[in-house]
Amino acid sequence: MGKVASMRDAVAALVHDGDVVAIEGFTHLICFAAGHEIIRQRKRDLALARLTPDLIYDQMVAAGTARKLVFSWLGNPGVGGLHAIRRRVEDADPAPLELEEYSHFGMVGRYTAGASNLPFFPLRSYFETDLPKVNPLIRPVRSPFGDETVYAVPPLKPDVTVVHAQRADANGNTQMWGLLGCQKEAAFAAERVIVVVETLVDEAVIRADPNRTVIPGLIVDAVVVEPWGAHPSYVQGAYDRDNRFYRDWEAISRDAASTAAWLDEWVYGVGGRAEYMEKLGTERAAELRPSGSAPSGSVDYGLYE
Amino acid sequence: MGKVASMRDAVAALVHDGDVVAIEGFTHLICFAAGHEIIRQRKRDLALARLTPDLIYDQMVAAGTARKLVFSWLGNPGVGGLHAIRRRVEDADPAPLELEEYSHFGMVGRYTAGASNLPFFPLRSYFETDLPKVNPLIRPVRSPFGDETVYAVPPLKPDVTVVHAQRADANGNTQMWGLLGCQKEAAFAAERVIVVVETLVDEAVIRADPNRTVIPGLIVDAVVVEPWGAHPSYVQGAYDRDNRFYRDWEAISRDAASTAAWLDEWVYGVGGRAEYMEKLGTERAAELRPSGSAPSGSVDYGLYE
Amino acid sequence: MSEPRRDVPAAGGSTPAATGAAPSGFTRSEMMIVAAARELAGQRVCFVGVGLPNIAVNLARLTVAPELELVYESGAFGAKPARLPLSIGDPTIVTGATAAVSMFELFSFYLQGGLVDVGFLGAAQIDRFGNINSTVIGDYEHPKTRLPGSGGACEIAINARQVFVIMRQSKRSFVDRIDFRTSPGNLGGAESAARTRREEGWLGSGPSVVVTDLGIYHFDEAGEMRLDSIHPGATLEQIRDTMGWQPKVADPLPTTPEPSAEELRLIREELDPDGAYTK
Amino acid sequence: MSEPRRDVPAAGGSTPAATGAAPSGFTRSEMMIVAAARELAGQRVCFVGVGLPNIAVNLARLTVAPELELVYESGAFGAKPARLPLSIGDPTIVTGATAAVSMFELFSFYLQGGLVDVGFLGAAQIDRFGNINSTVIGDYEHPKTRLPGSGGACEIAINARQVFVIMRQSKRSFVDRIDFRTSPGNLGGAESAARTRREEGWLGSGPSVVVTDLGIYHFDEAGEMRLDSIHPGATLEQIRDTMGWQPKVADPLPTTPEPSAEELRLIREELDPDGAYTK
Repeated sequence: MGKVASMRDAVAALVHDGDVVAIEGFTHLICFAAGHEIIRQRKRDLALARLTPDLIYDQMVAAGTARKLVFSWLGNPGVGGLHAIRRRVEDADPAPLELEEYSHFGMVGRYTAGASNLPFFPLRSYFETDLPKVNPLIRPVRSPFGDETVYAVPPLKPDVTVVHAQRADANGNTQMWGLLGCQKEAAFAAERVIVVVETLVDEAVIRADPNRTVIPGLIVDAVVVEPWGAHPSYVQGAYDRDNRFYRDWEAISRDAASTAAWLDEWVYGVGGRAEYMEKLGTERAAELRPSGSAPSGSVDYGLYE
Repeated sequence: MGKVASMRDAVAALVHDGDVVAIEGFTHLICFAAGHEIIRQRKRDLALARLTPDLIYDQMVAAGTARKLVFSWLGNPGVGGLHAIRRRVEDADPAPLELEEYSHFGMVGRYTAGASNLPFFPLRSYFETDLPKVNPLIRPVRSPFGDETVYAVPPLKPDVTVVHAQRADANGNTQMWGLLGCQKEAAFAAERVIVVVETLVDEAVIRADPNRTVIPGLIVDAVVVEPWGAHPSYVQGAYDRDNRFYRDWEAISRDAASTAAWLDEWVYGVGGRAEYMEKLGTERAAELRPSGSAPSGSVDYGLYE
Repeated sequence: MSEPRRDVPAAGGSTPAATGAAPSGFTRSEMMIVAAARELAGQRVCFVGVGLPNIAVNLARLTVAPELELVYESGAFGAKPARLPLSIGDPTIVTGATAAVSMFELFSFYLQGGLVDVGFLGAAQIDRFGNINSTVIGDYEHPKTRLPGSGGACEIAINARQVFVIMRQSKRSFVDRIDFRTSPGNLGGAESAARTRREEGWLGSGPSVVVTDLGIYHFDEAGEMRLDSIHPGATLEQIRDTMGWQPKVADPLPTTPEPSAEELRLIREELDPDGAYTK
Repeated sequence: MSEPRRDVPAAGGSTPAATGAAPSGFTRSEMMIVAAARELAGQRVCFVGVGLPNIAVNLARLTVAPELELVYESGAFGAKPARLPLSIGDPTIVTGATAAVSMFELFSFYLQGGLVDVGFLGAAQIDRFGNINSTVIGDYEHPKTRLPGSGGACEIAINARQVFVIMRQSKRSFVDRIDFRTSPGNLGGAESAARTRREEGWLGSGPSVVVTDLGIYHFDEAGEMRLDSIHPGATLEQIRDTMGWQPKVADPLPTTPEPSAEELRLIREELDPDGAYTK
């Protein structure tokens, strides 16, 4: 079965204490299942990289897996804050948390430089802001053409990048659709790549549409088949964002004890994603299904024999 | 009909003497039809940019449209040379031709910088080669992180970029599949964009598969519907490369007189692409059709109402 | 994400001035949306998060700016949402869009490439020159309140041709001096800002309008916010009580025309039928 | 494009030494392909143009290197061509491939990102240190012959982990001093090349093998080409007559094992049934 592995085995083999870990996905395809397995395996001292830490990093920080965040926007979008993270940042409760902060484009540029083996990525941002003052890794670079100076960010090369997707084959050739975020860049930048998919497909499905492939098996170390692995975020065409959970988290996470209780029940208390979904209930899952299908239609690559 | 125009009108309105023109497409989707119309309209003093000038720029140079080439590989791939260009470069016959020369990645970087409004694009190439010695626009740039020096190329912002594609809607939202080259970057970098398609489709076809869109209508000035507009290059799924013509060009182009005769017959002698294809004959066209279809299959974006 | 977190009901209590309906049967949020939508007349491409800016932009498309095109910060372009998007990455903005692109493409080619006419920013703090803080309250290393941070805001401020700010007024948010400059506005004044933008190669010309629950501000020749219109029902006293500096005030000071019946109908029946953002 | 133009029949006449069949019923081109394929044992990812390298790589997949993965310079990855591709961008390499990517992605993430183990280069001129010219014969500004130029060759030479060169020998092409350095090899020698690569952050360790119609060369400790194997039927005299310098020769000098019946069958029946490249 090529690179197919269980989530437990993939995380045990590929995520190590102290690693720089990126579970990417901009609002879409956020792999909560991998985050929860990292919590269950009590990984420690991780540096967590993500544009938007979102609930998954709030949970991972609450569970004590992280020493550091590398990020650009820290919040529960449309709802409120990330309170476990805020407690550590504002009150060092229960311990300080190191922050390394960029803008969205800065993070995208960092992954791109990492993926491209470039020593830096130039961008027109940060002018006259306080960000370079608090992050010494945002530095001016002078163009060799004319007099212009722009800013540069350094490459970000995660030890592990986790990508959730609609489908992959057993060799890790991965296709996704909908919002693409910067998963491609984060995966190419990484030392090791875990792909988590809703569906394992035959290689022929991938080969039928080579332009749909976002990540080649060449850079993938493990393929984990974990339906609903992105809940409460979503998978285009498969299920909707569970906005109720995003709202609920605001109350749960405002208090350290209720956060811990939630982790006990929903992370430590289940063996994996299948059990988590059983606990969530089929009714709630059914509500998250799209109301109908919206087919892309097929294009013709043509046979050239 | 939105931006739909005839090739004649699009070229007349959007291509001006002295322009920097990019007709892009790496081996695939090379818009010969636009090049021929530029020849027919006797545009002059163009700077022609393309990674691989290919036969189309050899023809445009032979016809006297160009003062300059900006390129990275000058040949008839697998066959031989581009003789009209070589005559001008080696013998200034009938006039010199300015060359501005990069590598493939340098050209891609130039378009990317142009599309991104960056003053330069850094890349790990050109070390210890003679290219920076003969092109002062390839310059070292020092990384602000560590001591490393890499090379940089300046942005390339064509006045006009021409892109051939399988399909677009009347607003210019353009989808292509197969080899993608650097058409996206060249289009975003350009002041004006002409999209030439095999098929004009309803907006609903585009909207069914938003990830397939390579060029948004936002940056497109004209949509020209010109089936077979890429012949003798090819369109994935629609027709094959006409390798016979690529081989024939070697003999035609070795001599200035036979080149001129060819232009008279196949470019000046026809009103446009439809007439050109009539002249080519339905039998030859039929031979270039794929031997069968290879459907991509459809994916589901899901209805979210 | 550029959406102003404070515009969302769940994000915490409203400021005092924002509470309650304006006089004539519309809410302050509705007035704010209508005022922002009208400011979009003649604009073409908006870079937008969800929430109030999304509703304002869609109202503008249906009224004063039918040609408006939306670039969502999550990478959707030309969206035709079948329902009101609940987050910036709602799948409903992707299904049926004309394009869905990567963040690299979005930030490199659309935003930095100069295709965006108007960017929207919210703020935790804004000063008279339109400089914005969305990073921290207090000291950066030891913040009193840790806010979301820039997201795309700082590059929007620099590369969108102009910036619209939508936020409610309060002494906490309209301040004499912001604690952290996340997104540059007119810096210390129009002249130095223009010079800096030119020298540093910004595409943007900075903030052009601030729409609040009480009025509409533009920026004068000095680059400073000036109250150019006051919403019906609001008073100059309320304005001054909810700002950390004495604002410049246009003379004469017009009252913002009330939302029309059609504008209200569009908001209530089509754009936000559940009142999620406009209550 | 990295394909060696001179390997293609239509590109002009063969050099004298390359003419005619080798003794035992196989052509010099076939010997060259087989020798190159065998050199690929143990390699994983090849960056490849069409023509001879394409056939050599595919022969290697069917024999010594079943795990070999092909990255085509045109952006196709994991191709399963239904016919012999006639150009580097033949549609048959796209239909059924596992990925088709943009040039940006190909050059940034695959090549410069360090995923390519072996890059193939052809050359108009090569010197004893494996430095390559594919740009001009004569002076750059006033060339005697204008050649294609770099294409991707200079970045392949720098970023592929190692470089294989396949070309026919002649006095015109194996020269003491190349007219233009398009792709760096071992510069002036192994020691300085290693230092330069380290200091400049190259991923590649330079050329590792040159396979010609007469023999196989590797690079010795000094970074200089050394004849390590001579093809059956070729003589040292022929070798020396087709090089612009006196080559180092391994002692003892083995003869390249002849193509096996199976290797010849694969070439003739599966990889190049029309003999387009191997006549």
